[in-house]
Parts: sequence; structure tokens; C-alpha cells
Amino acid sequence: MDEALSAPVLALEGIRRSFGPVEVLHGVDLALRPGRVHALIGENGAGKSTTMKIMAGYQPASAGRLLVGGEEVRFKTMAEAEARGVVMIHQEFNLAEHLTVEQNLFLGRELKRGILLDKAAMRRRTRELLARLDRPLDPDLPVARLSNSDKQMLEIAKALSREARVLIMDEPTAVLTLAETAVLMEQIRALRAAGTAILFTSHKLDEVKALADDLTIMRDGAVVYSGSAEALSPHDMAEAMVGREMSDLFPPKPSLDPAAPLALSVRGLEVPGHASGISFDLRKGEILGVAGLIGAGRTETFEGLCGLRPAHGEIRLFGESVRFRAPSEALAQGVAYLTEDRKTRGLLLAKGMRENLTLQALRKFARILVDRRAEERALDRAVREFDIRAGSRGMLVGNLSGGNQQKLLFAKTLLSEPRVLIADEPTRGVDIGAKQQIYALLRELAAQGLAVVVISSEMQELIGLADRILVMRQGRILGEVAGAEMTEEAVVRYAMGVARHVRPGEIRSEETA
Amino acid sequence: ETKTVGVSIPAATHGWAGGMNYFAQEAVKRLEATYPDLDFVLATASDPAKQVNDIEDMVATRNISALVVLPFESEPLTGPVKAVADAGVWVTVVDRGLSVEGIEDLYVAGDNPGFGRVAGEFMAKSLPEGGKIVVLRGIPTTIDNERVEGFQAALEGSGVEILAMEHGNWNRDKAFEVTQDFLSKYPQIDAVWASDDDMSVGALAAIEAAGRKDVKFVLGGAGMKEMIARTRDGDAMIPANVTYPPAMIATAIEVTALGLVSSAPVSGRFVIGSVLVTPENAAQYYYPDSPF
Amino acid sequence: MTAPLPASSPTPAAFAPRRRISMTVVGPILALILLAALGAWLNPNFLSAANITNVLARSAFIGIIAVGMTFVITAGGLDLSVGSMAAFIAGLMIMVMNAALPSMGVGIPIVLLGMGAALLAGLLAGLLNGLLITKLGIEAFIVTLGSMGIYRSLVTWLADGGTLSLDFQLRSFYQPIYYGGIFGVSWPIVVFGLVAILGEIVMRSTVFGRWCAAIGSNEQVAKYSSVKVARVRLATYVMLGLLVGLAVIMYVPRLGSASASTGLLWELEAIAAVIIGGTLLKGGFGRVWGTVVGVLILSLIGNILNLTDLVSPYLNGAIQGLIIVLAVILQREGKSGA
Amino acid sequence: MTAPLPASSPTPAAFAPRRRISMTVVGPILALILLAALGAWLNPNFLSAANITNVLARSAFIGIIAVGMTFVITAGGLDLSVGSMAAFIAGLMIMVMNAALPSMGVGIPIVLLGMGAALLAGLLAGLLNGLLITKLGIEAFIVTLGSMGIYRSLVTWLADGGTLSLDFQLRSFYQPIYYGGIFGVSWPIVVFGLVAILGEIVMRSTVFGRWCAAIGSNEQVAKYSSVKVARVRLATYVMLGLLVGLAVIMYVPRLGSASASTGLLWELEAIAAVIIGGTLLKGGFGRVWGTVVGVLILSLIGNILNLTDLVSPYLNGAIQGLIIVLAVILQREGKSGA
Ligand SMILES: Nc1ncnc2c1ncn2[C@@H]1O[C@H](COP(=O)(O)OP(=O)(O)OP(=O)(O)O)[C@@H](O)[C@H]1O
Ligand SMILES: Nc1ncnc2c1ncn2[C@@H]1O[C@H](COP(=O)(O)OP(=O)(O)OP(=O)(O)O)[C@@H](O)[C@H]1O
Ligand SMILES: [Mg+2]
Ligand SMILES: [Mg+2]
Repeated sequence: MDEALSAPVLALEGIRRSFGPVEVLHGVDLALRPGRVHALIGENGAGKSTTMKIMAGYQPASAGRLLVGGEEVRFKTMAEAEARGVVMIHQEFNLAEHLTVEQNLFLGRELKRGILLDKAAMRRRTRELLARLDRPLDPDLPVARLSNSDKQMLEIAKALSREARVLIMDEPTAVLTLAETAVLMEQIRALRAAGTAILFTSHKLDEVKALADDLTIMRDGAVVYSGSAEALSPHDMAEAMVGREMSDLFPPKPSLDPAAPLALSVRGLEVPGHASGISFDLRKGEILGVAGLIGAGRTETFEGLCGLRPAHGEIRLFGESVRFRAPSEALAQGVAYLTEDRKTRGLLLAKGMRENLTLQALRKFARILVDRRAEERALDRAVREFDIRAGSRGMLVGNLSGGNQQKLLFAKTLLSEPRVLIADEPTRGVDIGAKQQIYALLRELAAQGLAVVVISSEMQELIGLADRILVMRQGRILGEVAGAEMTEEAVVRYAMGVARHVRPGEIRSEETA
Repeated sequence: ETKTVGVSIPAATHGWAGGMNYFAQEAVKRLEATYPDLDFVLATASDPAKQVNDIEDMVATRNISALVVLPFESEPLTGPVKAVADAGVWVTVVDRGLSVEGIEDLYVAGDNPGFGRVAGEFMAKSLPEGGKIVVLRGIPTTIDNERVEGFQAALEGSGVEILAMEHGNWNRDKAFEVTQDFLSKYPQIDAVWASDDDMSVGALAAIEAAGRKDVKFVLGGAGMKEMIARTRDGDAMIPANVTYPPAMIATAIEVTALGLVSSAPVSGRFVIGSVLVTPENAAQYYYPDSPF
Repeated sequence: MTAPLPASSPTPAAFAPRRRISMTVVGPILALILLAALGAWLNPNFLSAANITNVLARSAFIGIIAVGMTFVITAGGLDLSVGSMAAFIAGLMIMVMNAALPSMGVGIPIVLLGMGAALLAGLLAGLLNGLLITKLGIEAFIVTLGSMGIYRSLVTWLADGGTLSLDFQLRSFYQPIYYGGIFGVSWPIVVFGLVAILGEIVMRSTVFGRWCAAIGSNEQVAKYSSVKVARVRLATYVMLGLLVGLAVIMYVPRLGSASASTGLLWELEAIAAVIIGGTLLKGGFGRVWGTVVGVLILSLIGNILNLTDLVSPYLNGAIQGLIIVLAVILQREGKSGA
Repeated sequence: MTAPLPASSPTPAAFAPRRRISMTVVGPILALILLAALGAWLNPNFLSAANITNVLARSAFIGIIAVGMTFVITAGGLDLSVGSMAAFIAGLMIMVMNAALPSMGVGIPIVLLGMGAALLAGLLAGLLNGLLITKLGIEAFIVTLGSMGIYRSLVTWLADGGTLSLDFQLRSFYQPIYYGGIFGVSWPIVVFGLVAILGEIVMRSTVFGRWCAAIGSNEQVAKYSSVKVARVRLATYVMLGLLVGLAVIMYVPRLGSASASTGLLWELEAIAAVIIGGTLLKGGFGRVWGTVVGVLILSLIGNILNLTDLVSPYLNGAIQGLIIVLAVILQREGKSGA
């Protein structure tokens, strides 16, 4: 490290951390310096979140030293850390759903006038902070009504409002699109210029490349690289993370059989309040990407399709007209939906991996009684196939690392052996090595006849994986790109509403307002 | 001009109260037919506070000329009933006296200490020196205390030993369980005093199920019709009963009504004593229509 | 209120659902109005000052307690012991006053002593519940079910199975606290009103109220946001205990006695009032004004049943049950699937 | 258990922490054993066959109901109406049998008719609760508080304030269902045992049991996992209703009567048993065997108090309360902060 650098504001020395008998951090060293952006990367379960939590006082270390401005400290509560100017944004949302945007933003540090709350001031500050992030939410909206990206922006606003000396962000961009990520980066650069020390983690390595000054790479609870971010290309980073050679991230796209039967054909689907005039076709063996800015209504559209929210329209499944009033009806016909929200809709955090894995396909494991052996075997297979890394097999799913939760969710959805899979942000929070495996698996399943819809905010992912991409904006499909036309620019053009293009014959024209 | 009579009684939460509710409703029905210019308001309360509410409502919204009240408990009702009397409303108190004398115009009283005493005397007479009994008490209340004290006083010096007392809450199921446990606990029990016939039902079932021959009889109380019938028919397990007629409420309502429609003097104090029912006189205490 | 909408919002309509007149707000009020109209229609005396005073004054006990219960429930707790706690405190207060009578005589000091004893007992009882729940981490349902049995037993024991009565002279002196009033409004109504207004302010506009909601909504999040979860939760139980003490101070002059049947089922009534008022039983959202409406609805049902002889008194409970359910149906947003 | 471990898995030892003896498992059993030892020490008759039969047989009603309640609570619901539902069904069953007596005479058919009526009534009552909760989306607490009042009222009304009694002859014929037995074990015990075993199997090893836990743990997740949330939840209430019917079938032959005081507070006892047994009141985790232990603990407390004269009977409730809280303290994992 460059000796000329300023002294670290926050440093870890030989930090160890065990959960019960399992040690997950084996002596981590890390130093954050004012006015620099430090990226922490590593595979799922490498210990990034745990490291960050220790730095911010959310968890104690089992051994090792934590230094703030050179002075050894022991944070007993996060309030103590905050008092020292250390603020953290969690990987999972840390918001009270019943409370409003403003209430959440100021929770624990409300502004007061006398003994009463100064609501006007808090509302004003809320608007200011959100405006800074280009996300003018209504301060009185309950958080339960926010979309994931809104929640993430709110978390960021919350952290910004604390005027931190050290800002720690655990995968802040996992639920953000490019445009939002750009806004966030701008804010981070401004903070850096103002002298804040920033630590962040991300599985999007080009972001890391673009933003980080310093870089630490972890593998299996230990630091394997520590130094300048300049020196490594994203590809090098990936290899250092996973500890093996990385070939192409995306599997090759086979040419589609034009005679393949239509798996799903949707005409004029309406999801009241969220989407209208949705029409598209999906062939057996095809991977269809759905792009759009956050808030484009992609999630709602496909939730409506699967009977998860009220919707109407014409749906044909393998030629047969169907209507799903409940997700169970969709599943019975072989249509499975993988939710974008693993924490509140995807997994039972207070249950074990086995119960979660088999929940959706439980009927398959039961004649009269549930066959626990078969469940265990399924879990073995899932752990192997998806490389789910858990400290122990009986562990609560809520204690798995974020990416491993996502892998489990993926395994759970596939266990019901659908004919049509709708995957909403399937690789959110998953490390690059595992992503590669998931992409390969999806392609393989498609080759075996599965029809796949992938909704993703990661443009690269869609372009690399999908055969075709639908672009949505404001609850409507604005266009479709395929083949050589599948470039970032083309997709963004549609998504921003600049272009409008409908393939004749495939999508019935619907006038947009 | 019609006058309104308010009747405030505890809700039918156990057998005796049920009987009392029945007689009150019957009396109201009958009297409404007999006296066209009398109107009745009947309210049942599940606790003393609710009863005070009822009485307040009768005064405020129904403009009553007379109040017949069977107090849930004496103490809490004393103040509110006094307020009603002070407002010039005729007050008839039934069963339990108020804790201040002279509030009511008419008092139709049951005799709780007497109820216990009669039962105690029967026990003393029917059991030999050294006889062992167990007692099922009611819901912990002043009434229950008075009855039990009367009972104990009457047993004094008789040589009959009370092995144990436990609350059966005037409830069949509770009495059943308590009796079962008494039977497990004591190898020799000569008789059971169930201070209410609902409890006798439970006690008898437990004894019968245990097949215990040492228990010679169960003395109940309040004259449930099934029990009176068994006494009348000479059932050795139920040789007697002690009256505590729930119909006293009907007496009170009728006398009150009479006082309102006529000039007959009705104020005063009627004590409806507890008497021993034996096979000889049982027939005259048997009311086939009563639910109790 | 005039936040600029996000550019990408699908339809503006989707963003204004809270501004719509919401049934969860209108529902309880509507139920109350319907009940009052029914009462007025059934009996002209219903709207008389005397009757309204009666109904409001007698609502005060449950009302004061229910305000405290709103905080406990909002913070994700529950308290089943309030009814028997009230009975126990009433018994204790009476015993303290009777015991002090020979030395202090009838007068304001002895009444103040009694009041102090009631508030202190309430505070301690609340503290005990709260500590068992927060320090030992036992389910609130179990702790308060236990203390419910304990207090009910204790008062029976103190009263020796009978009734504890305030000395008659003392009672006459103390009675104006229930029956008297100021500017023609009786004291219980005044106190209930104050408690309700303060409660509404605390819930809505203080840090404490917000923290209660945050804890009830997501304890983990509250903890991560530096909210002292255990302390706030403990405070809700202590506050409820104090309010039970306050309710008892109003209650004792009314009946002058306490027994095993004092305060029977008050806990259920208080909880029902809170929920009818729109507070979420699982915590996270509470409103005190709703609770007040809930309490009034419950009192009115009893009052209205006494206004007429339409139904057999045996069926009173059924009517009550029906109206409680109907009052809650009224405030559904038309959506189903709880 | 022989899964190839991922290369990065820390230590194999980590794979067995759930096998550790856990206080949440041992706690209730320990409490039960302590109580039984106390009973045996206080009174030698405690362990007599007669006493054990008595205690088990009388536990059967609450026990059967509590097994059903375990499912309801596991799925995140609650039912306060079971006690009065039992009273109502008992009343109905008696009326049906008495009414059919002149035409059918005493015999097995009329008993079967009564049983059928009880089960049908239980099914319908459960269905009603369940539909109001799932279709109209009203808080279970409110729905069942309402139906609690309604059934209690209805049985009072049916009995005209008094007691509904089974015809004497019929009762003698029907009595063996409570007092008789098979291989020396009385019927209520046999039925309770069967219900408990079946319940344990259903909870632990069937799709239905899993779904209940999933719904109680996180309704949204259950919904997104294609679980028919409303239907499963409805089924828990229907099942509970049926079990109440079954409990009544055992209850009626005991004393042959039903009144307004039948089944009083059974709901609280059943819920307490469920929670003492280790089921989470918030839902998401339930165990039937724990409930059985909970029911036995509650029955034993009453039995022991009756068998000894250690405490004033006025204090029985206090002892009960204390033991309930202690039994739950026993099963804490040593961590605090609920
Ligand atoms: N509370 C806990 N109990 C047991 N194990 C835990 C707990 N929290 C974390 N772990 C384990 O610690 C390890 C590191 O987890 P951590 O969340 O730090 O990973 P991560 O690097 O952030 O991964 P990801 O990229 O998936 O977010 C994992 O194996 C995880 O299962
Ligand atoms: N419960 C709700 N009530 C009102 N508006 C909502 C609700 N949920 C989401 N919205 C709004 O609907 C819009 C679409 O939601 P969402 O952001 O999930 O769309 P999306 O295209 O699926 O985006 P992404 O999946 O990338 O988050 C957003 O503007 C969001 O604020
Ligand atoms: Mg992480
Ligand atoms: Mg989405």
C-alpha cells in the first residue's frame, strides 16, 4: 500500500468471527481511508456482510481488533458505531413496513421541537434527501407500498442523512438499474470528494472497476487480495474471487427451432393500476428477457399473469386457454414464478433449508406422509447443483448469506419442475461464479424444452442470456429486440421511451398514452 | 298513565340464577298481562358494575317508578340503589340485603346463614359422632361465606368432622372434578355437602363412577326439581334438600306491582326461610315447569 | 402532501390511495353513528344529558385502560391481566384507605394516599409484567395470563372470598370523584377525555409513539435503528399499569368496593375496543382515537340493549358479539384474505 | 445426511447443532415430571390408577380441543370461541337426542344421531369462523370473540337460562362413553390419545402440517409458494370445530347436561396449553406433543391443589398462574428479549 495515503479512519486487524462452532472469518485485515472508495468483493458466503456488520457494530467480533482513527474500540451497539460516524446500509432491507417513508428515514433519530416531533421539518428533510437521489417519493407513503428499488433508495437516503465519516454499503446496487446506479455513483463520488471513507460490496464487477480506489477480495472468510483496484480488470477480479479460471460468463445461444410450439401466448393482459395491453409469445425452449427501468411494472405484469394479483386477459398455455386465479392454479399447469423479493416473499427465514426447498413442490414429496428422506436427497442435490454454501445443514435460512439464499430460492422454484419458468431478478446478489452456473443451467433447461422468462435489471445479463428482449415502460411493452439488434443502446432507447417499435404479427398494436 | 317497573338481576350463569331468571321472566309476563298500565324492564347483569349500569339506564331512559333488585353483591350496589331510592323511586331488594339499612321500601330476603344452618343440622343429625364429610363451596362470595359459616356453626360440637372444603363454583363440572379428587384423597367419606344442587349433580356422578360405597349421601341445596323428585321418591343418596327458592324474585315482583296498582300496604320485610325438604314434604316443593 | 410523483409512475391513480377516504378511518365512526342513531330512534331519552353522561362516565374505566392497551398492542404486545389487576388494585386501595382511616380521618389526605397507593400498585404491576416479558423474554400472552390468575386470586384472598368495602363515611366523601364534575361534565369523563387526548398526541406526535409502532412493525429494524426496544416495550406495560391505577381511582368511588368479580373480562373488552378502533393486533400501527370510538361502541351496545325489551336478555351476548363483528366488517377496505 | 459437503464448508462438526438437547424440548417435559413428582410426594394416592385415570379422562376435552387449537395457532390464527362453542354444541346435541327419543327410543342409533349432530354442528361452527376470517378478512381475535358471545348466549337461551339435561334413561345408556373403556383405559383417554397421535403425525409429516407452519411463518411466502393460504387456514378452523364436536361427544355422557357455564374459559386453557407446549403464539411453529404436555400440566395443577391443603383455596388461581409462567420460563433457551 502506498505509504503516502492518509491514515485509516476505520481498520480491522485479525478479525475472527464464529457462529457456534463454525468460524466464518479467519483473521480479516482491512483499512478504510478518508476520501477513498473501498470495494470488498468475494463469493457468496465469503464473509463480506459479516465483516461489514462487525465494522458497524451490528455484531461483535469473536477475536481481533477494530480501530477507529487508530484507537481500539469495541462497539457494543450500532448506536455507538453511529456516534463514531460509522453508518451501514444492509444487504437486506432494514425498514419497518408499517411506517412511512419519513418515519423510517428518521427512525431512532427523530427531529423534535420541544417534546413533540417536528414533522414538518422531517418531511422537508425527507423530500430534500430523496430529491438528491432523484427519487421524489411521498414522505407519507407506507414503506409496504414501495417497490424494491424505492426501498433501496430510501435506505441510501437514510444512510446519507446520517452524515457519516464512514459509509458502509452492502450490495447497494443489487436491486438498482443502470440509471439508478448512476445516480448512486454520483452521490458516492460527491461523498468521497467531501472526505468520507466508503466501503461497498457488489457482484457487478464493472461497477467495482468504475468506482473503487482500493480493493479487498475475500475467499472463504480470508482476504486473498488487498490493494489497488486499478491493477485488476473485472475478469481478474472474478478469477481471484472464485479461485479458478473463468471462461465465458454466458453459455452460447443455440439457434432456435422456429417450429417449436408456443408455450405461452398472452394477449391484452391487464393488471389494474400497473400494466395494460401486455401481449407476447414465448416458445418452448426459448429464453425471453424482459427489460425496463425500475417501476416499469414488469414484476406486477408477471405476478398478474401467475394469479398473484388481480389481472385479466387472454392467456394460452401450449395452445390451451387458461386463467390463473391463484398461484396454485398456475403451478398446477406448470407455470412457476420466482419472486424478486426473496426475503419477504421467497423464503421462510425462520425455517431450515429443507423446509424451504420443498415448500412449493411439497406434494411431490408426499404420498400421505412427507418423505423426509426424499427431501434430504433433494436438498443434497440442490446444495450440489447450486453450490449453496451453508455453515451447517440445520441452519436457519435467514442466517445464510444473501447470495446463498438466492440460490436456494432458485432451487426451490425449479424443484416444482415447471414447463414455463418466470424468473424475476434470478441472480440478484449472486456471485459471478454462481451466476455462470445458473446461466448454464437455464440454457440447459431451455434446451430440454423449458420456456423461460427472465426479468432483469441487469442489461448485460439479458443481452448475454436471452434470445429476445421485451422492453417495458410505464406498464406497457414498448418494443422488442432480438439477434444483432440486442444492444444496450437499443434497449435503453425503448426503455426511456425514445423509440417505439412493434414487430408486426407478433404483438397486436396497442396504443400507448 | 302507565308506570314502569325495573327489574335488575344477575345473569343466568349457574343453575340457581337460571331458575331465578326464569321466575322473573314468568312473573313479568304474567303481570304485564294482568296489569295493562304496568310496564316492566328486565335487565340481567354479569357483574356488579354492569348491574349498576343497568340501574342507571333504567332511571335515565325508562323513567321507572319502582325498582326490584337482586344485588349481585351487596356492597357495590348499596350506593347506586340508595341514589335511586333518594330520587323517589320505590325500591324492592331481594335475597341479599344492602349494606346500609333502611334504603329499601320492601325487602324479600332469603336466609343464607339459615341455609347453611339447616344443612349443618341435618348433617349433625344424620351422621354418627366421628362422621367425616367434605364440602363443595360455591363461587367465592359473601353469600357463600355466610352459608358456610352457618353450616360450620351448626356442626360445632356434633363430632362430625369436615375433612376438606373446596370451591366447586356452583358448577357441575368443577364439582365433579373436585369430588373425584376428594375421593382419591380420602379413603373414608361419609357424606358430601354440595351447597347447591348443580354441584350435587357433579358430586353424585363422581361418587357413582368411583363406585364408592362409603359415601352414604349427598346433601344439596336450593331445591333443583330433579333432586327434589329423587328425595320425594326415597332415593337414599339424596335423603333431603334445603330450600332457597329462586322463585322469591317472583314474590318480590308481584308484591311490588301490587303496591303500585293498589293502595294495599306492601312495604316491610319478608324473610323466606330455608326449610329442610324431606321425603315427607318433598312433593310440595316440586315445580315441574321450573328450569331449575 | 404535494410530493412530485416519480416520473416513471404508471398511473397517477396508483399513487393516491391514501388520500381517498378510507373505510378504515370512516368505518368505526360510521358504526358509532349508526349505533347512536339506533339508540335515539329506539328511545327519546337516549340523547338526554343524563343518559349521555351515564354512558360516557361508565366508559371511562375501560376507556382509560384501553388507551394504555393501544400502546401495548401497537408495540406488538398484549396484556390479559388488566381486569384482575384493576380488581386487585381496587382491593388494595380500599384496604390502605380503611387502614389509614383511624389515624388520618376522613379528608383529602387520605384520598390522596389512596390514589397514590393505586398508582404505585399499578406502576409496580405493570413493571412486573413488563420485566417478565422483556427481561426473561416470555411470551406476553403467557405472562399476563399468569398474572391475571394471580391478581384475581389475590383479591379473592384479600377479601376472604367476599367483598372489600370502603368505610361508608369515606365513601361518601370520596364519591364526588365519580359522581361530581366540573362545568357540568363529570370527572370520569374529564379524565378519560384528557387521557385520550394525551394518548393521541403521544401516539402521533412523540418519539415514544413512533417507536412503539416501529417495534410492533419490526423489532429487528427498530433495534438496528438504535431504538431501545426493551425499554420502550417495558414503558408500554408500565404506562398501562399506571392507567389501570388511574381507572381504579375513578372506579372505587363509584361502587366503594372490590371483590373477585370486579373488573371481570375488562381485558377482553379493552382489547376488543382497541381492535375495533383499527389498531393492528399484531402491532405496528395504532390509533388512540379509534380506541376511544371502540370503547364508546361497546358501551353503547350495552346501553341500547337496556333501552328496549326487544330481545330476550339471554341473547344480549349474541347481539353484542354480532355488533362487534359488524363494526369491524365496516372498516374493511373491501379486500379479503387476512 | 450424506450430502457431499461444499468444498468451502467450514467444519463437519457444524452439521449437528440441532441435535443438541434443547431446553425448548426438555422444558415442558421437565415441568410435567416435576409436577408429577411433587404430586406423588404430597399425596401417595396421586399415582393410583384411579387418580391417573381421573386426571387423564378429564383432560381429554380440553386436550382434544387444544390439539385443534395447535393447528389454528401454528397457521397464525386464534380461536376464542371454543369454550362457548362446546357449550352450544353440547346443548344442541342434548336437544337433538331428547327430541329424537320418542321416535327412536334408547339405543345405538340415537347415540349415533347425537354424535353426528355434534360433529356437524362443530364443522359448521368452525366453517363459519373460518369463512369470516378468510373470506371477509376480519381479525381472528374479533371474529371469535364475537362468536364466543354468540354461542354462549345461544346456549343460555336454548336452556332458558337453566340447564339442558339429557333424558335420564338415555344418559345411562350413553354414559359408558365417558366412564367405560377398553383394556382398562377409559374411552376419553383412548380418544384423546388417538387424536394426539394423529395430530402429531399430521403436524409433523403431512403436507397440511407443513403448510400450516409456512402460512404462520410468513403468509406472503406461502402464497408465492403456491400454497392455498385461505383454504388451509379455513381447514384449520373447520378441523378445530370438528374436534370441539368430538370433545363434546365425550363430555355429554359425563354429566348429561349443558348450561351457560359449560366450557367456561376452556378457550384460555386450550390456548395456554398450546403455548406452554412450545407452539409459537405468532404462528409458524407448532408441536402437538407439546400441547399434550401442556394440557397435562394444567390438569395436574388443579388435581394437586385439590389433593393437598397447602394453600388457601382462594389462592389456587395464583398458584396456577405461577406454574404456567414457570413452565414457560423453563423452556427458554437462556436468551432474552421477546
Ligand atoms: N447468524 C448467523 N448464524 C450462522 N451463520 C451465519 C450467520 N450469519 C452469517 N453466517 C454465515 O457466515 C458466512 C458468511 O456470510 P456473509 O453473509 O458474511 O457472506 P457474504 O460474503 O456477505 O455473502 P453474499 O455475497 O452471499 O452476501 C456464511 O456461511 C453464512 O452462512
Ligand atoms: N403496493 C403498491 N401500491 C402502489 N404502488 C406500488 C405498489 N407496489 C409497487 N408500486 C409501484 O408500481 C410501480 C412498479 O413496481 P416495480 O418497481 O416493482 O416494477 P418493476 O418493473 O417490476 O421494477 P423492478 O422489478 O425492477 O423493481 C412502481 O412505481 C412502484 O412504486
Ligand atoms: Mg452478503
Ligand atoms: Mg420488479
